Amino acid sequence: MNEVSYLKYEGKHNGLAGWLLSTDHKRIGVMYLAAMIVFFLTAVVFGLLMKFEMLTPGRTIMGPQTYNTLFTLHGVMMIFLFIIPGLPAIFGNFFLPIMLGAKDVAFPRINLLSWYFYIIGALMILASLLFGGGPIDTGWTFYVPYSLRTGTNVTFAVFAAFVLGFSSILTGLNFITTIHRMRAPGMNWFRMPLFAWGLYATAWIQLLATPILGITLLLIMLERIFGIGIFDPALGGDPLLYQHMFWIYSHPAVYIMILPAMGLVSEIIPTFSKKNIFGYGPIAMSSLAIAFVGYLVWGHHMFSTGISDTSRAIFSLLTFLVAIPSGVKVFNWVATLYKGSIDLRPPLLFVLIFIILFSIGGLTGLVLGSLNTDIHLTDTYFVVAHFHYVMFGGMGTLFFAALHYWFPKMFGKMYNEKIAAIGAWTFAIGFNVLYFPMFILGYLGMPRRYYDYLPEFRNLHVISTIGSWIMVTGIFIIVINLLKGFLKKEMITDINPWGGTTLEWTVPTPPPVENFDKIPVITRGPYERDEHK
Amino acid sequence: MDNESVMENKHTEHIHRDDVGSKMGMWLFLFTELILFGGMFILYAGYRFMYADSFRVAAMRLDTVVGTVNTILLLTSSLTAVLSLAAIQKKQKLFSMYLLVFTIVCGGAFLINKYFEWSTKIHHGFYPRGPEMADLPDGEVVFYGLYYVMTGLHALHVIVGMVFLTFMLVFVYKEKITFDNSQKLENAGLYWHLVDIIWIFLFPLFYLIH
Amino acid sequence: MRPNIVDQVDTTFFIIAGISVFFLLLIGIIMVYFVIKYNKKRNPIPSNVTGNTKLEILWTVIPTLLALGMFFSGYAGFKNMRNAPEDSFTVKVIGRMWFWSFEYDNGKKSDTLYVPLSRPIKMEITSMDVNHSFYIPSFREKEDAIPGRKNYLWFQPTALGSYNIECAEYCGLNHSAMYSKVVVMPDKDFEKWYNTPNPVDSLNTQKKDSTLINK
Amino acid sequence: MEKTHSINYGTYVLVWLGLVALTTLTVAIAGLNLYSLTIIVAMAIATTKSLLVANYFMHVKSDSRVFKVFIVVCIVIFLTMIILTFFDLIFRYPAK
Repeated sequence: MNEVSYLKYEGKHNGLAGWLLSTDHKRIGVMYLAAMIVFFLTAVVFGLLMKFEMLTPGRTIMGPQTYNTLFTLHGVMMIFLFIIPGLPAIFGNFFLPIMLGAKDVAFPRINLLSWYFYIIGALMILASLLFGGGPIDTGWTFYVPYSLRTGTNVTFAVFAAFVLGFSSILTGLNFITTIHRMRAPGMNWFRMPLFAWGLYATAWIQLLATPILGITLLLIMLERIFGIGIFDPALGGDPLLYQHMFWIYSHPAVYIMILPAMGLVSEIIPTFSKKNIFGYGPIAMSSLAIAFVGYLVWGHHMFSTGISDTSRAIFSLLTFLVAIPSGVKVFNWVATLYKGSIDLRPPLLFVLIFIILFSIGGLTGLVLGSLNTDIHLTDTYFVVAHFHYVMFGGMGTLFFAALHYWFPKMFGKMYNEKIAAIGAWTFAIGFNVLYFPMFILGYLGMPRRYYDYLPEFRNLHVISTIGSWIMVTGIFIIVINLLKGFLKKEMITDINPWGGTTLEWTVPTPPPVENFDKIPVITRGPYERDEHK
Repeated sequence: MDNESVMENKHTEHIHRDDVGSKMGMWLFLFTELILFGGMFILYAGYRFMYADSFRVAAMRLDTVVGTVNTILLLTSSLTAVLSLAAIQKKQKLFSMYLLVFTIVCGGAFLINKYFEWSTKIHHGFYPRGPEMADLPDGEVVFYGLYYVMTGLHALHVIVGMVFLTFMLVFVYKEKITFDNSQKLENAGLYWHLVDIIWIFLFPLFYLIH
Repeated sequence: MRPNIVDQVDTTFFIIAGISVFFLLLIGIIMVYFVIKYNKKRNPIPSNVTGNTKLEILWTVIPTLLALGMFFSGYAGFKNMRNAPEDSFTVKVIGRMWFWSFEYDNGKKSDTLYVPLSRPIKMEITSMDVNHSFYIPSFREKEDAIPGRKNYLWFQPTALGSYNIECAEYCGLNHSAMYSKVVVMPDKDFEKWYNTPNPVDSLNTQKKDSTLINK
Repeated sequence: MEKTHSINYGTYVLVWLGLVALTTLTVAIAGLNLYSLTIIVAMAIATTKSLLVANYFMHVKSDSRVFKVFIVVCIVIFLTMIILTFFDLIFRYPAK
């Protein structure tokens, strides 16, 4: 009765409607994937154009207004449409219920609603380009008072981000309830896969931080329409309070991006080293610790804005403390490799690339957390390099890792592993050529969001631009390779191609509509193997 | 969604109602509402700290009587909302419906009060970019900005709550909500109480601080 | 002797960068070593190592201590950055879209920052329209210009010459063209400049004022 | 175990009476001139009122522990936001 795969299932609606109206968490996950790849690649193209503009000082291919619009859209689309929702919405939706031994999430219809909010928000961002005062040029931070003064279509774009916030909140709400209520019998909290722990910590941030962004964006709209004076300094508002509100959300948002990614690393390394994770408890707990401490450090985005010296010192101290649980995770991952039987397949390769890129990103974060060095480096290319290492090197690389890890399970097809490895190496090399020079540029005093630059920075910019071409070639190879795998005729039926130990590797490939014929009873930890018993 | 009902029919034996899960979802949603208003409270606290004197002066112009009446209205409606849940659990369907109607009417009365309060203020020129505002010090402009946004957002929640409760009324009538299946009504009640709690804080902050 | 802010920033930077490079190499080398040593061909049967409390404590405590050390290094330098000496020479700087203007205590205005070599300079920073950020990379100093607020920073010129002033907070169309210069002059030359009324610069500035100011 | 809420009308009415009494009290106290104490007293009374509503009307008192933990987490995070914001506001270099 439960033999039809979720891809083939035909209910009341068939064809496209069968997807668009489906409340199956797997189909929703795939719909997120399809949408996000489109937005991700669009934003990559924007980034590529920006890098091309930076090839020479002065005008290369576009004017300053176009450039300002491009970096705003690149930021808004990457952050709100890709890295924040990416891993939870695609892989969390698809695999969380299966990993917990459940048939679906707690609120399947809300789950579908959340996808629609996402799509509506995304389409609104695209629509904001076409009417009103034109595409926004405020940067993704929408800082007041510039966002109140500019004639571009801020009101509409901000409303789009508000709608996307709803999508994020509903996903978080769904995951928390699912994890609390729908774990299979015997799966206590410490038998839960670490990916689920990552999603759980993330879901709490989505839930308790996103509303702050919601209200802040709402106030920008009201300020622009009615002039309520809450943020407008001409009417008595305080631009610094805006920045507080913005970063109260946006700093924890960094952890929305990275926590599921970290959970994923803790899945992939045990699978490919054929052994249990090293330090399950510390990794699980550090997820919660990071989620909580993430609320305490937003002020480090404001060290040079004129907030009080006392608060700068407090935020700096707290920032150094948040580095520690991340460090603990990295050490545990490396230790998991110890005495394993390591099979360096593409997903593991991506994870190892992640560990290096993320470490560079995290460690350069220390320089930015330190007070006197941050005063010099903030708002320069150093910051740009830092957060690209953390976010793109972190979440972005793991997005590829997740795709390669779960691709056979999701679609019942296989990609070419050799080409995947070539793509991964090209990506990694290009990434470093692109972003590493930015650290030096920043240290030399090249401010970010600059359309034009002094001639002495030229060489480093040229290297960086060439890096962008290499990196995009890597992404191109990866995407085409996966696409070719997806379009292949022959299906694989191997339930467990990598030798994973979590529940998704016990269901058929691709998973049937209801995931499990019989809800499994869990008697051991997520990464325990028979051969060790 | 039709698709789901098909699926549900297919495996009714697996899907059992999870009232605690449903309540948990509602509470999680309430937290987002709390933090949404929480953001406004942070701003209120910040500006009150910066403009303590202006806030006092501006608050004097708000009508304490209207505020108090509205507080009592909401508290009473909260009582009747919880009573209607208790009534349905005691299988007193009709009584439960009367209580729900009373709750919705209280919400309506609150809104009417609010309407007159706002229109008086607007009539006197106290609104963003209004004629009186140009001469006010910065602090008072911000006070009125906060006043309109926070009470407006709250009023919006009252309206949403009333819509929720109206649906519940229909559900009770159609016996979709019964003595042993009352989680929906409890969830709507939770929302309504939250709206009440937010008002409990808005009331002293705007009407009683002079 | 006044603290040298440039040296302090660079010292903190290289201390933290050094520790970071060490950890990066440590992680990278160990990782690659494990991947080679415990490759499935060399080590077909994995051992089941699931944790080690001593190690967990070790790699929590050592980074914590290091992090605290980094914090204090940064904080010590920062305190000096914020304590402008009593005898500082004060200059007001106003950011506008998209240029800087400087006002001296005697009412002199300029669009280039002229300062004497021997005195610490305290900049009082504000903005007339949107956020800007007053940034002198060579002095490792930066502070935002926020409308309606007065921020400050100070620096001690150490050598004659002229240095770039940049805007580091995005402020719209010509953000990347919002440059000026600090010109550090010998004290005598500065005195002469300071006491000459109506230099060409100030005429320029005033003209721009009247056309671009908001209200 | 999920249906342990007391479904006793009397308790609810008593709580409501308490809430109305507290409202009267807070309005009365606001009439006195207590200066900086006004806000503290008003907030204390408001907190008491919301505890009553949450515990009795929203049944938190009889709910399972996980809900209480959730609420505490939510409030702690909110307070953190306020407190850290105020570390800036209180010590900020004065505006002009």
